[in-house]
Amino acid sequence: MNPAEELKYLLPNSVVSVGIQTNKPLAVIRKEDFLKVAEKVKELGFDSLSVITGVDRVDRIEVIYNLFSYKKKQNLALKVVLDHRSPEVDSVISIWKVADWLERETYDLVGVKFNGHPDLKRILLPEGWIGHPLRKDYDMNTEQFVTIGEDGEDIVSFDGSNLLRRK
Amino acid sequence: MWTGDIMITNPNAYDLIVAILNAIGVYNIILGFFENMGMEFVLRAIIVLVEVAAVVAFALVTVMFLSWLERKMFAVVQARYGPMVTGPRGLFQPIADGIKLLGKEDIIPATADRWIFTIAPYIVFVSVLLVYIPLPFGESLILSDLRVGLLYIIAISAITPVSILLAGWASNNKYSLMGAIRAVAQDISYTIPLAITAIAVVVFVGSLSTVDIVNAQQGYWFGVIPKWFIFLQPLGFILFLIACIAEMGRIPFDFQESEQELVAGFFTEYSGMKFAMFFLAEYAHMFAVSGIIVTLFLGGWTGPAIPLIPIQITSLVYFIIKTYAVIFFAMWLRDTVPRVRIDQLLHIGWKIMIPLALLNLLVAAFVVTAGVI
Amino acid sequence: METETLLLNVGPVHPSTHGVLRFKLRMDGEIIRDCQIVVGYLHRGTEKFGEMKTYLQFIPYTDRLDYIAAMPNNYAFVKAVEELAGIEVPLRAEYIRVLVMELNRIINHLVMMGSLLLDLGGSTMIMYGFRERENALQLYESLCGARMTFNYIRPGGVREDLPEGFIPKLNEFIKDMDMRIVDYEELVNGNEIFLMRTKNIGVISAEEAINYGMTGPSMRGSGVDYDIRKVEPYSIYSDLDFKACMRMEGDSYARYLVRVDEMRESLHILRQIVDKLPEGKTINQRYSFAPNTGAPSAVTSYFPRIFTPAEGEVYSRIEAPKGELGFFVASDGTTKPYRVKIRSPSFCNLVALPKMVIGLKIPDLIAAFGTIDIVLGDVDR
Amino acid sequence: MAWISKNWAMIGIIKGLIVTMKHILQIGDRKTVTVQYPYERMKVAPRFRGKHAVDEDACIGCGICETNCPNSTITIVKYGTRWFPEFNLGMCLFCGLCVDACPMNALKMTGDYELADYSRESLVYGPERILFKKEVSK
Repeated sequence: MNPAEELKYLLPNSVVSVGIQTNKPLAVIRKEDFLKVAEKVKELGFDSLSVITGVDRVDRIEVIYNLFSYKKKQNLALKVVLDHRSPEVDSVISIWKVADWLERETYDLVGVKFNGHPDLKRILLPEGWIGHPLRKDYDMNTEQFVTIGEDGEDIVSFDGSNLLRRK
Repeated sequence: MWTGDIMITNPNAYDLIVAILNAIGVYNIILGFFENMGMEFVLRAIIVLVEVAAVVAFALVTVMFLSWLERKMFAVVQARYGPMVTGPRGLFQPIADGIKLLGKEDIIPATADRWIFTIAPYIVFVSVLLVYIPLPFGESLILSDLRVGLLYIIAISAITPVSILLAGWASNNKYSLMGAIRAVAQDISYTIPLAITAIAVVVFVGSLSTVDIVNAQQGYWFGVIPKWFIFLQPLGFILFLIACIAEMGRIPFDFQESEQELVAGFFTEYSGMKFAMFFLAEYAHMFAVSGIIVTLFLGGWTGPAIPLIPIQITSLVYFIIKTYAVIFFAMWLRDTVPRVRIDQLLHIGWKIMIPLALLNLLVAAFVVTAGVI
Repeated sequence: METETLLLNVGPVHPSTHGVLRFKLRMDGEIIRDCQIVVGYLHRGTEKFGEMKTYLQFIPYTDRLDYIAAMPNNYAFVKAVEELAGIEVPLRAEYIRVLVMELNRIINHLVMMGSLLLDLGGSTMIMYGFRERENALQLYESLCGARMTFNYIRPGGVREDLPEGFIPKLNEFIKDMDMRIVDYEELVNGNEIFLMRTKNIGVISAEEAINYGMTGPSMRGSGVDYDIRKVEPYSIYSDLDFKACMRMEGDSYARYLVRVDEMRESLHILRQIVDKLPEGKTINQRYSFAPNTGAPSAVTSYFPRIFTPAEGEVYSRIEAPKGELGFFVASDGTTKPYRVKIRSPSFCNLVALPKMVIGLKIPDLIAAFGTIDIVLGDVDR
Repeated sequence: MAWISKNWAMIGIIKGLIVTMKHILQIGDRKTVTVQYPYERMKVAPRFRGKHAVDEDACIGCGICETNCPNSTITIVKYGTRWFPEFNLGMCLFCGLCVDACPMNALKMTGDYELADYSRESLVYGPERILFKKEVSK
């Protein structure tokens, strides 16, 4: 029994379906129960969170968590399917500390809101950037101009007027 | 020469110049000329100015050579060539750098304290040059043989941290301030072992005059070993060397700069000529401190006399060779080791070096009092 | 005494942040009370590029992630694509891939040692490291024509076969490195000042290292016996004899030593590869194209193929010199990936840095940061 | 810090000093390795990927290099009576995909790596600067 099936057996209501991500077991989780499942998964020995990936599937947004167990040397992928208009999921920062930056990155580039994250702000792009670039509907033709303001804040504009802040 | 009330017995550079002029046979003529005008002091002033100019010129040439040597040596250690283009093997690189620095814009930050910011580099440079006064370059090649020469050197060295603090504070930059505070902490904690180990030498000599210290190291034990204080006080020498490297502010103790932590330490905001002043001061200080090490522990300008060559010249050569040996060691060490941490530096200074220096002094005093030597 | 905390910005432009990284430090005198890391100054949108380029065109962009060691980046992406499309790779190509990746591991660790020592103030080591790195880069130059941005590994194999005289030069390099590593160890390992600066600095326990997502040599310095090359052997690593280097202490010195040991192991692997290197093709031409080396008459067999893997998604990871490098590739059956996500080791290792340095001093921050070994191209992507 | 009392001899530093001294005296294989760059140059490998060169006789102006270029470096322009690629080297990744893709084996990359210039416009290498004629082998 692979870990995804084990998880399905343990939490039949929370796990929607079980599948395969090429060569890794994959479990699709109901987004309401995600935090609970994550805690269970940690108990099962999956102590390392490799990566959080947000994928914009146009009609929905999928967030994929790739986990690894140092004890059992097993892989597991968790997938949550979110609403495209308001993608929200519980933060797992309390379980895996590395989720801090990974969730911020996913928020930054894909626009998934992680409930319960203490400091959910942009990480790679400047604060105030408009749009989430890895969304499929992101407007690639609009230029945005970024400068650092007097107090160290990032200032973003569409027309570049902020570039001439010193007269 | 005007020396206050203290009578000087050791000949100094003033006497040397007078002697040379006498030898040529012009001194009395010139003296007569000035005496006729009733302005004998003008002649004295001129001779003193000549001495000062000679020392400043020597310092500047040394600085240039040292900065070239430092780079070249750094390069050789790292399997590189170093400066090669300007002049033979890049020997004129410091001149090119000097011209470049002169041509740079002199930037004063808007929030800096203008006056202190401007004056600090000059204080550093002057205080370093003042150290050269009681430094015996050779037999009678000394600007002024002060009775309190060693005390004077240590006292003048204490001006440097003040000016560094001024520079760091006036820059109004956090890095500069931290660099300055570190430099001051370092200088204070290393001046103490420096002074105590120097006192151990003074205990042997019985005089603070640098010339007396050198004279005390003339001669040989058993006909072979030179009577240098390094053999009498190896521990003292090591402590003094470490303290001096800290005084010079070089890796492993270059806290005033500590480039990788504080960008450039207290001279982060300096540019152009003011930066050049710090640069000059650093290398001039390096030479001066190495000269002090040589004077105190390595026999100063003493060495086997060579017939037919005047002792003034041979002694100068000996002194310079020894000084460059010390500088070589400092550069070699710099190329090898990383920097210690500031609290570790203070720890070494206060908890290890000062007790050992005191122990060294105690042993020296005991040896002298018991009359072993 | 009541004192005010000092807000100190280290970076984005600072001698020892290895690029454009910014620490927002809240200092109590010299002691760090709070450390926030600001990244993103080098963000180039590589993941977005992945969606806009074909599979083959994206490979040059992976070179620009971790530009110190670009070959594993190439390989990680190619491995993901190969797993997604089920491409078979000739054995010789696999050997060459491992060869170039292990060579890159040595380069990376040389640069890391050099820059760590430079950060600590000892400026000689970096030049020694770069001297040997130059030899390795010349090997790369003769192999694929580029020194840092290789674009060498292709889906289905490698771009070109080894050039003439590569193996003798490689043997020379290995022999040279054996002697040089002894030099490095004498210069650095026992140096008392280096020990003072790195021992018990930036300590992180094994559990915390795992929880903070540290991987690679940085984590093995904390005593986690874990190496993807061992745990999930990919390519030909299962045929090779090597061990995952590990230290128990979890401080900066342990992380440094792990890298020195890994250089030795990599040399050991290189020697085995030189012995075992099989003959044969270097690329599976059904899926990819290699440079046209034949006469113009032979062009038809080299006509480029449009490469479209089946719909699906894959997350594949390798042991890059800096840690676990993973590529998530989702395909929708077209010529371009639907989504490329890069799990870069530098990014995740950096999360643990504030945990390590709070309560220490700025010089310790520099020491701990140097041993985590990040490249900003890899952090910001 | 306590361990420093055990390390009075500073063996490690002395070892390091010996290593650097070996380099100063160039004992063993520790000689100077750098070159005086503008005056002497290192030989580049035959496979070096520098500035492009297009074989005037072989190129058919098909544009396959243009479609294969990841960074839109190449545009096909008319030169004389025929069509040739034009390279904007300011955008070039020097990845070599165009060389690999060329069906006529007309493209190659030379060992010319000194491509710095004063303006962006001068980095656009038109056919007049990259064409070469292959010597006919007898």
